[in-house]
Amino acid sequence: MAPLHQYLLLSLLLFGLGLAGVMTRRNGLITLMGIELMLNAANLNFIAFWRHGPNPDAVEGVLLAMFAIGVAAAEVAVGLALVIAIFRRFRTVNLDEVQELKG
Amino acid sequence: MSKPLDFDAAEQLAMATGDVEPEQLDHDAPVSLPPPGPRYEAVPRAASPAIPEPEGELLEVSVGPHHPSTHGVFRMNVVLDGEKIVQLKPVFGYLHRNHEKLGEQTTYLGNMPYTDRLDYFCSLSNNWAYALAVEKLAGLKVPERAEYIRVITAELTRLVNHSSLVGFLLHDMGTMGTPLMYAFREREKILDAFEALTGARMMCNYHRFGGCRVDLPPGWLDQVRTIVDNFPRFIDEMERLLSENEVLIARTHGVGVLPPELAVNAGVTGPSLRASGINYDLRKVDRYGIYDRFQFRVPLGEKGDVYDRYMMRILEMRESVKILQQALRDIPEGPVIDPKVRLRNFTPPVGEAYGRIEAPKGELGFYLISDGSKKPYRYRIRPPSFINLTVLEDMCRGHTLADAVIILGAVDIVLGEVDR
Amino acid sequence: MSATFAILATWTVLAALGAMALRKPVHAALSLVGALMGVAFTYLNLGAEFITAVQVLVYVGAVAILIVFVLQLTRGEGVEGESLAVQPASLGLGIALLVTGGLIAAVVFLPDWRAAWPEKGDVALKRLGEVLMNRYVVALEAIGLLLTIAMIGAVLIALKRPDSQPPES
Amino acid sequence: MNALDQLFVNLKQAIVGWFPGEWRLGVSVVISAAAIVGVYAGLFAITTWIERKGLGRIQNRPGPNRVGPFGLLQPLADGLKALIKEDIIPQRADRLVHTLAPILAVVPVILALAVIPVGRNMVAVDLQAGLIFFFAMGGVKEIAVFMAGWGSRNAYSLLGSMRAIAQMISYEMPLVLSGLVVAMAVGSLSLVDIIEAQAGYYGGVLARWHVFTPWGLAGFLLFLVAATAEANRTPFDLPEGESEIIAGHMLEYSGFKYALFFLGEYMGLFGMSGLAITLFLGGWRAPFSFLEWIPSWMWFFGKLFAFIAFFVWLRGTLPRLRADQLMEFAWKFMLPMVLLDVVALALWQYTAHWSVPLAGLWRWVLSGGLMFVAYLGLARLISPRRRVGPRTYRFAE
Repeated sequence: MAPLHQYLLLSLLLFGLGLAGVMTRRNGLITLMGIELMLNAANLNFIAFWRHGPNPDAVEGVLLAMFAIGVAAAEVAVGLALVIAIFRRFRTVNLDEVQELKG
Repeated sequence: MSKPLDFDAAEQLAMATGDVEPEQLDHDAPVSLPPPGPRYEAVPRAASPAIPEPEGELLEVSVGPHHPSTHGVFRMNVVLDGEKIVQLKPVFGYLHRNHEKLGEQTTYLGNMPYTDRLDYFCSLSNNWAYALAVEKLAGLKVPERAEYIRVITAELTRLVNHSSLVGFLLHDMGTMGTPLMYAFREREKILDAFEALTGARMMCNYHRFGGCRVDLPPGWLDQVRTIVDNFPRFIDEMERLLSENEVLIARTHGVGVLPPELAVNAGVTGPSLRASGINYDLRKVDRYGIYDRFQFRVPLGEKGDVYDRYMMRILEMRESVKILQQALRDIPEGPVIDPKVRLRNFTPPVGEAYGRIEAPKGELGFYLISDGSKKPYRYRIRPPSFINLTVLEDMCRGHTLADAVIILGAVDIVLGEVDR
Repeated sequence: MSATFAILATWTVLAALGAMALRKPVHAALSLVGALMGVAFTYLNLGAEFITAVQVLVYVGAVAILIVFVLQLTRGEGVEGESLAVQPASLGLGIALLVTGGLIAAVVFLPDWRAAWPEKGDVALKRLGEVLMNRYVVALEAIGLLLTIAMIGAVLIALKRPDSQPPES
Repeated sequence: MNALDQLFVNLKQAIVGWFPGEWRLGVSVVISAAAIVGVYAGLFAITTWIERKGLGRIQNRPGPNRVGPFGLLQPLADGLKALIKEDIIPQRADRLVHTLAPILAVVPVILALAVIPVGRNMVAVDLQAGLIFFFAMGGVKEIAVFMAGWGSRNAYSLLGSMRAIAQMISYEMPLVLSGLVVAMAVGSLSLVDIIEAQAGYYGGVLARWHVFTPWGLAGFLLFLVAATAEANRTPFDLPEGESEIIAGHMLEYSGFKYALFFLGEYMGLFGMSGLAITLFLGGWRAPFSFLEWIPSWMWFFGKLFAFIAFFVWLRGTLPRLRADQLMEFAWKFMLPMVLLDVVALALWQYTAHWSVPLAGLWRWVLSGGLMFVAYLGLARLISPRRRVGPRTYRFAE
């Protein structure tokens, strides 16, 4: 097992990549995937801190990661449903082209 | 057109050669009418409905020509919305062999073996229909024993066809060929009998105008009797395995419904038509051959879906067994062919004739125009498979691709006959 | 740095890079699967096998599949053009770099992260279950409720309405 | 007897013992991995033979009988053919995705097989969360199916893979839930613990397998159906439904890649059967106390062969369902039944310490009755006969 800060650096790289994807890609699906990467980075932190934490009995890190995965699943379901709805309406999944706010 | 049609000259020629008497040109003889029933008015075929707004994009799939379940080289251009069929266009002709033109280039007798190759599952029925057309053309009489043999061979052919069809249909539903193998076991026995009788298992070439080619070999009737007596056991077995099967019911009920109006208007015949509830069986309507001597019933479906078409086959097999038992009991001794018929130099009088029989797949008709020469002037076939196939799109629309496969399977086509 | 971790980290970062940078959405999605698997094996490397299994089950088995399904449904195969969500592209990249750089600096320069805490054994699944069912039962139920609501909401959003017509343009 | 039972365990320990200390862990892992791959690949070869022979018997034909005695070398010939066949990649295919798919179809299945105990002390990896790990690896297979379908650039492949994925996702729910019922009863996700919990005998004779309890019987049947669907076997073999979409996602594959897909399929079948054995049929335990002298690994593989025979029988008998009927069955029948099975288990556990007369009988009536009534109700609900009713046929004279 590697030292804690290496896990944190890996998680940061993942977070940065996800953020860059969300910022620069215009495909709604890839944006969602970027968000997933960022959530994964956060989860990696939870687990790394849990593993390296001082309290040997604590399970909160694992629990938090589990809850985060659950929330992520819910978020993806809704997000993808939105993508489908947007595609139905505008025939595109490019976020740029979806600029109408009315109806 | 190779030469102009000159009826008078041809007729005179025929009369001069003394082959036939003029009164035997009975193409104007009244044909029996279909039985009374609801009158179906001809309605123009509905135009293909507009394709509704699809969920995603439409997917165009070419099913065939080497798809495992198109029963030969047949293609369906299917437009799918998800899994639903919105359009289906049958494409055929891959097996086109110029059959009708070939028939016009050979003698009447020389064409007989070609008819075997039409619907290669039912060569004996094809032979009979062709022989019937030529007999009508030349006004030949068939000896009693030959008529019985014809009925026996034709009904055996029906057993072969229907049992194999049930097997193929179930194979299309994905049974890994178990019912098919059971059906083929019975088919083998019947084909053995055909081989004993005609020397060939599938391309029998047995019927002749005015009778049959040779008399029955010794012991043949007993062989057939054994087959026929054991056949109901096979049907029972098949029904126990299939008719009550939950999956089969789920797959076939309400699938590919053919409304009776459409069936009549499209000229659908055979079990498919009767599955839609229309009482039309040429054996009862025309009473060709000696079918009026036998007691049998014509099963009729009520919904016209694939399950009804499947059940039609099963029930018709049971009726065929009844006919066979009666025919085997009553078959007389005597000649099997009219000795006056000169097969080699056969020259019918000028005229035209249409001979049709209830082939296992539907109405099989041969239309012949004679100009008095040794070759038919025009030779035309009404193939049941081909005409039954025309309603394929109407039956498939709105169903899934998996349903299209079994709907096609239940239509019962043989590509040799569709493409000719 | 152990060899296992080095391989895992390289793999994960490369796959994540692919997921964000590849032009074809399907390739990106498959690359995302690789990144998620990499994260899962990093969990295993950290000794959290239960979370590994859950990660694979939920992310690879469900989320990634859902994404490729939607990709197929929306035919998102087109190669992207120049237009970007944040204009210009360098601005978006800059923001991302700035945030990441700041966080990396925090990790590297704050010595606390490097403190050597004692090693410990794997968490007993039984204990996890007990905690989940006692102290965090409300949170668990909340997650369950959230998932249910999300599912119903997703179905309602994605449901095809007969009157939904594409706008005339 | 004990020596035979522990033959392979001792053998492995002896081999590991030859190596110096720091090597031992690695050697142990390599031996376990080699054993899993070798044994299950051999089983794959035997199974193809059994399947073809069995189908042959069902269909009144001899089956393979040319290569070797009784056609026993047929798998060898098949493998050789697959190896030397040309490997075709369609021109428009996505080469990388197309090539990776068959590999990804096999690897997770082998990983999943590693957690299944095949005998006393014979398990490659005893994970704490072995059950969840197994299901997780099943999820990875879906990605392989998608890659194969999408990477081939063929309408049939895409259609087939989408079908396959939809089916696998739908049946994963009842599969995982029926597995979790057992985990609930045992209180552990470790497969070794689950087998441990099925130790002992009713009345000193009949084993205390989970299948001999009402919730276990229901769970076993539900698991079996879901496993059939998950392993793409008849009547749920739509993903490769030969008569409809030809070979589905495997359509554009040839040669060894195609063989790899089949290896994956069959190993998946072994995995599912092995899990069913582990969860409900006592794993490597004997069914009766007087049969304990038979080595434990023989019991496991004996049960596995029984499952294979069962699947062959199904394949030779049943037609295939349609995609929408398959989904309907999963969501309207399997899922509620599995959820009710959790309730049945709760009833069973709750009444464990009852002190009324005939307590055992009452537990059965309560727990089993719930499942039976639910079955009757739901089966009526989805039965095709309810919708169509019996048919009568008219006859014209």
